[in-house]
Amino acid sequence: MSDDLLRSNQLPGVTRFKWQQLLGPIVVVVALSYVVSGISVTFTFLTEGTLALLVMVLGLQVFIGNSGVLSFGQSAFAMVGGFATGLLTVPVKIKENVLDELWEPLKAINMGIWPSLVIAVVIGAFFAFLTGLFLMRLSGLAAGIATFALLMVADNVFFNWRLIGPGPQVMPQVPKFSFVDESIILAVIVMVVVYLIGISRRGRLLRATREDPLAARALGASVWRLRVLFFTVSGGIAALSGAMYAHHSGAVSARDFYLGFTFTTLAMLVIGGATSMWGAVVGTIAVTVIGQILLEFESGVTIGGLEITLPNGVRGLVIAAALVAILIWRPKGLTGGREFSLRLPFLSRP
Amino acid sequence: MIQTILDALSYGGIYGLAALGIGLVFGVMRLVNFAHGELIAIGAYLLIVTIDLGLPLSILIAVTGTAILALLMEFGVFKRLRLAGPAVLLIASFGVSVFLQRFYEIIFGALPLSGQIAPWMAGVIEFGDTTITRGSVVTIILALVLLSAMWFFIEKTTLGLQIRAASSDFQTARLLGVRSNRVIGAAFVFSGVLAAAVAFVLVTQRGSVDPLFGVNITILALVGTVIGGLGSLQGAALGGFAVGATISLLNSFLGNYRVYTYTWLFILVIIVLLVRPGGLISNKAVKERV
Amino acid sequence: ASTSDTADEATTEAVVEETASEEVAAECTEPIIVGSAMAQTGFMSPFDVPALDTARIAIDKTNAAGGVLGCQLELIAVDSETNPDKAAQIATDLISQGAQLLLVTCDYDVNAKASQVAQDAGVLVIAPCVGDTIMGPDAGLTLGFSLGSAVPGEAAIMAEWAFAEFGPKAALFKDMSIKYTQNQCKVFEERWTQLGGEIVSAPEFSQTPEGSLAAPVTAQVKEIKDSNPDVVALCSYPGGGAEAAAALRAGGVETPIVSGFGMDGAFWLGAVPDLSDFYFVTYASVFGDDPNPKVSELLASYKDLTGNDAATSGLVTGASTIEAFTLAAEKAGNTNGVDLAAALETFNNVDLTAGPTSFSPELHVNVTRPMAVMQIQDGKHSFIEYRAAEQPILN
Amino acid sequence: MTQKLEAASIVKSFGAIHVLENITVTVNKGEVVGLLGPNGAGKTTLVNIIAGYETQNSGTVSIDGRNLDGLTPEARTHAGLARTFQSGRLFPELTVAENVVLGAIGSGISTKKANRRAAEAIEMLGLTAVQSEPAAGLSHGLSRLAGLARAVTSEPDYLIMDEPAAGLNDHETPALLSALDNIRRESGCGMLLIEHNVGLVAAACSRVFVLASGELLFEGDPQDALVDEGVLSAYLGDATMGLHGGRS
Amino acid sequence: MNLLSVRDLHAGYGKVQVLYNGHIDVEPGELVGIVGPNGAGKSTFLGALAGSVRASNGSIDFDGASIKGKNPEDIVRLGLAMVPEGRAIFTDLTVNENLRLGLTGRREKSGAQRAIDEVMDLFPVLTTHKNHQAGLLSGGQQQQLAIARALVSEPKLLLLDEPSLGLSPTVIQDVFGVLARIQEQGTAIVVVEQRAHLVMSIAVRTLVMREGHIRATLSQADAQDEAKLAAAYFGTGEDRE
Ligand SMILES: Nc1ncnc2c1ncn2[C@@H]1O[C@H](COP(=O)(O)OP(=O)(O)OP(=O)(O)O)[C@@H](O)[C@H]1O
Ligand SMILES: Nc1ncnc2c1ncn2[C@@H]1O[C@H](COP(=O)(O)OP(=O)(O)OP(=O)(O)O)[C@@H](O)[C@H]1O
Ligand SMILES: [Mg+2]
Ligand SMILES: [Mg+2]
Repeated sequence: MSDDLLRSNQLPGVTRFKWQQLLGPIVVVVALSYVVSGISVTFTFLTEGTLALLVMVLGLQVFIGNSGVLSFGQSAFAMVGGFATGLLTVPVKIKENVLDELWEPLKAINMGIWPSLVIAVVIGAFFAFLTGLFLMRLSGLAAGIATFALLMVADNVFFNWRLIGPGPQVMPQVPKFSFVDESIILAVIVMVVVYLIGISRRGRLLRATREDPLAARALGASVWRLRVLFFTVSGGIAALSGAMYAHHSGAVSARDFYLGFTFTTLAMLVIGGATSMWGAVVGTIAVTVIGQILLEFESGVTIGGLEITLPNGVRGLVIAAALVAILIWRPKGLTGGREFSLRLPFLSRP
Repeated sequence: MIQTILDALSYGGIYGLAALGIGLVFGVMRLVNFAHGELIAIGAYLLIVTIDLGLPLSILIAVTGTAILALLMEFGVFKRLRLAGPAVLLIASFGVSVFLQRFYEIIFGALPLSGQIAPWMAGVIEFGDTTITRGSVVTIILALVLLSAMWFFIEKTTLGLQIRAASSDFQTARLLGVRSNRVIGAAFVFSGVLAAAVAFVLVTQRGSVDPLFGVNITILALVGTVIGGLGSLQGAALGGFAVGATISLLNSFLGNYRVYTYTWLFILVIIVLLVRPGGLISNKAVKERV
Repeated sequence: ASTSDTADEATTEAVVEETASEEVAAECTEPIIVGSAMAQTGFMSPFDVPALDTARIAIDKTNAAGGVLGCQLELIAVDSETNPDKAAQIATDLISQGAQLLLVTCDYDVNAKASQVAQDAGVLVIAPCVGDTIMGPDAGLTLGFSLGSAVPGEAAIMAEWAFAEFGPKAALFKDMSIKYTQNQCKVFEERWTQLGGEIVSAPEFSQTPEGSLAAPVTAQVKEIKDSNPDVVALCSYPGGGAEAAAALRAGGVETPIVSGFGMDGAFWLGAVPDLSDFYFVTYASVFGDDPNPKVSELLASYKDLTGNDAATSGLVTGASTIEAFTLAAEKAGNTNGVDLAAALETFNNVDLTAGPTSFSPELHVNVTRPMAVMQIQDGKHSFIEYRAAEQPILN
Repeated sequence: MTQKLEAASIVKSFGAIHVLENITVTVNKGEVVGLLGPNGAGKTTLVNIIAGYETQNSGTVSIDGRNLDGLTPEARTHAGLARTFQSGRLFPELTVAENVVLGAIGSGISTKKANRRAAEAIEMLGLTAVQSEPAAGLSHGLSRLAGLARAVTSEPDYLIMDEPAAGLNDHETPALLSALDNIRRESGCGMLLIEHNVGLVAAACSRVFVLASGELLFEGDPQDALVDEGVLSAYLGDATMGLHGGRS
Repeated sequence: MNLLSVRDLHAGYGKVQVLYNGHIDVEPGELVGIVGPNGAGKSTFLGALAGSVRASNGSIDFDGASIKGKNPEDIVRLGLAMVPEGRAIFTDLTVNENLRLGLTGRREKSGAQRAIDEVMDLFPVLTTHKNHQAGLLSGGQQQQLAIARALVSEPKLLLLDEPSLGLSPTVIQDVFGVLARIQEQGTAIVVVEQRAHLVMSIAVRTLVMREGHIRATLSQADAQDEAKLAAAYFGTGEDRE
């Protein structure tokens, strides 16, 4: 082993910080966001929504990708985040009209988007920590089902408990972001966090537990503690996503974060490649692009003089089929679960 | 009180039956098949569409059709994902599920299709103060019979053994001469048959079918399968039954807090998992040695 | 798929009556775009699609009569798949294409995001058949309207009619799964007690988002049976509503059942073979016996257009949406959202296909409009009467 | 007090199967101790008990006088224990180097030092050529070496190896032997070596324990073990067979 | 006629080529050994014969027919069984069920029970643990199970990948005794072994592999010659055939 190799701290084959792995995805996301949102208001809207979803997928990645534990519970934290920011920012008058049974102290509160986002993240992370203490004792499918149960509980509670929200209704008039820049900044911050925590010592140990929890324990990794930590971070990010979603669409309701949302975001993660931050980015973009293309086709697209129009209902059919096809074609996701690299085009076979 | 228990029994019966089909594929293949609900739905559609041909023929068509669809799922999708991880399989099965829901909507429309299958099942049997519908009795009997049959098939026959081997180590099973793809296909066919049985019971009860017909029962039966006991058919049936019965019992006891039935149900699910991560029945506990 | 309808040459008599504008149609360069982000697939599509179809019929008719402000109407409809976020994106797109009127899904909880988009862009937004008074200023939607008949009226009619017919003891069977059914029973109860009636039991149940009972209702049915009511008010919608009705009958509750628009239509009757003594309050009869000629005419055109009979009577609101827009535009003299809303707020018993229609600055949904009382006997529907609420219950 | 790893009076049964009956095994710091015994004798079970993967019915495990009972495997690792697994158990999707370096990372060694330790271990055990490859593609023998490398990077006080030489050939075992000797001399750790390769045990160990049917059959000098009557009949049979081939 | 005749076989994983130019001939009742350092490609070679590793090039004729490109489940039915490396037993099935699965590839369906009884006699631990979950067995017990499972199919050609792995000395003796016996009964055997002496002493021929190539073929006599052996192993001197 040559000395300078040792000095430069670069043992080949070992995970370490690489600028391109962090900057590559950020450049892609920022550039794409500005280019696409510049096309029209519709695309600005689409970009903002996609960035909120991207944050969710990153939140899923940081936990699922590193721990290998399938979790549906993050949607519950997105719900918490969405509701929290909604309750903190919706005008008092609207609360009186729509949220008539709301807990009195909540009725009076009204604050700006940014402080509200911070509080939403903290609450989301707190709930994730609390539930994680118990749920992270489980692994495998038991963990998957337990987190799913968490989602069902959250949905059932938010959907019915009028003291803390609008019940089965939507909470309207959530103030919207004014510029796409806000979403971009938040997404970039989350990307940095997710990447750094992923390559941190704890992130690497958590990945070892993903591969073989029993062997990882022999290396001194406490599976439970690592999972709780990452579940908490992931819950905070999911809450941020829920909040961004609310401020993007101007309304929030429990069903926004139910099964459809859960599976869309999980599908994005799996399609991109669950084990890397770049995978989360690619998956989110890929699924959005497919959906948008099909939407255009449904409205009629002219290709080489030929007008092609998809009948209604076919869009959903084709999206589902495309997702399944991608999984069959690349079961490890489009990126193969690897981080961004300039040398490998991301479509190269594993 | 007796009535409450009878209700719980009959409601649990349906979920037990549904969980059996899911548990079969899950226990053998470690595949959480969300699209099982769409197998149930196609069974129900076929029953309603063909009921004019007479019940026996209609049932035959439904069972065959559902089994064929199950086989198509396996050969079209899951077979190609043999080496993929559980998350990928789950998402793929969800994709299949959505695909079929959309497909049904295009073919049959979003509105429910209604029809009367075996109206006699709606009748009630009375014992003094308490009543139970004939449908419930049929369901419970059907569940027990199919459970025994499936158990015998999986545990006692050579084909059953081969199915278990193929699902636990696909490549090694092939090295021993097990035609892995075929035997797994067989398991899917049986899960299709079980789905048709659930479709029959549900459609006599609900009287109509729509594209999302199977979603809810599948979700709950899946949960039941897992809390019942990983990889054990009896566990799956018991777990499904427990979920159904618990819903029914909570519904009686929660009074005007009934809307929170699912909250309590799923809190109980979490507690069961924390106390017994391997499920209620872990007699054949598949342990891992270091 | 997107669809666009422009005029053909035929001229029919204009529906526009009293409020016809003085101005002569200026030279109109571009058609007025009516955008629809309604659901053509998904669980709202059974409500949305018929309403959208009748809107299409009404647009053709309006165009044939010379259009609005001299301009032809052009409908661009994109399927929102009953997805609130897709709907909002589509709404954004339609408005950027110049839509002057946005049609949204017949459920406030699903359309809220799309409606907000229109509101923010200053475009009039109409949900043809929302039955909740929230659609409007209460939710901050000063430009949002519904041509539906809202629950405060509907459920009051249910109570008034059932009280007169069946007597003082009512049981409520409350579906807690959506806001509409929750309000329905709330209003019914309030009106019923106002009338001097008594609520003898009020058990609750819920359905799953996919529309089946979330749990068996045997216990609730027993509670109702034991309370021995004269009538049961069923606040629900199919499929769970149908299962609940079946459970009532199977559980030996033979008393009349009264319900609302949610239980309109015959498609759910498979769950309750030979249902009798079932009554519901809705917009109109789609079973061929509605006395209102406008309704019969619309149903005939609908059959011509789609080849099908209407499943429920909510479709009358689609045509009425275009009628109302036309009248409001003629009155305002332009299609600016704020001006249109102001014009609509002056509506006072304006005669539309859906019936006499009124709006006010506070209320953008109808509560006093007469509705059809329908009966189901031996699995057959028949029309009983049109009836308006004597006392709508607004909270 | 001598520094030693001690499993004292260990009793273990799985239901009706009695696997270990009152077994005491000690490893002094800086010493290499062998653990022999026929298949199913309970060797791996004893290792699992020491490392915290199984709980004994009675008896205690301690390191340098510190009682480890009730501690999780990870806590025992932090207390200075490291082990390899009979079945390898590498992290298949991670590279070999990452596998190895995680041994050090897990026990809290600084990243820089961890990398250096890993580089040394990789070189010492001849894994340099495959260090950037995912562990899943390793041949059987190499994956065992990688497992050993992973365990030694944590700089344990006591290292337990479950058949490290299984799958190595007669030419590779001497290399392993010298690697083990290196590690022991550098770090001064105590080693417990489970092997069926009696030659390796005899060459490496200063003491051996022989288990059979859950009982301690022999304890003492390895050379003595090879000629012990009981050991011969229970374990070695025609002892030369396993060592040098040559069927008579 | 050769039972197995392999020429110019190339195999690998995906794009990675691991085996080059593999060749081997085995006659009925012959025992052929394969040795070589770690990563030489021995397991890959066996896998290619059994159909579990894809062969890209070359020919494999077994019992008069080409089996290249055939599925493993079809190959085993022709009478070519393999004991894979690292035990590969079904950990969540019982010992007995594992053995019964071994019968799947058996050509003659009669005598199945007798075959199972026989291997149970050979490996007494299997009888004691008959109804236990196989994954709970000790390492060496699992290895015995894996060998027993292949034996019950009574193949014409048996491939063994490091059968001595994890076995205690007495059991190794037993296993090799069994191999000698079935060989006498006409079964051909190919054994990959790390314990070169062990295998060479009973093999008619032993192939030495290194870096994906077969570098030498040693006769039984060569096995006594340490220098020749070492040369073949490490590639020093005249190893090219
Ligand atoms: N979890 C368990 N449940 C039941 N029996 C078990 C369990 N773990 C081990 N055993 C049994 O305990 C005995 C000892 O097993 P162990 O693995 O300790 O043996 P070993 O000495 O390591 O053997 P080998 O040399 O073959 O690896 C075996 O008979 C095994 O079947
Ligand atoms: N699944 C796989 N994917 C990629 N490469 C593999 C795979 N399996 C083996 N290899 C590579 O093929 C080469 C030969 O491996 P093989 O297992 O055939 O060696 P071997 O001779 O059996 O070694 P050992 O004696 O250690 O078992 C090795 O370099 C290994 O890294
Ligand atoms: Mg062992
Ligand atoms: Mg090998």
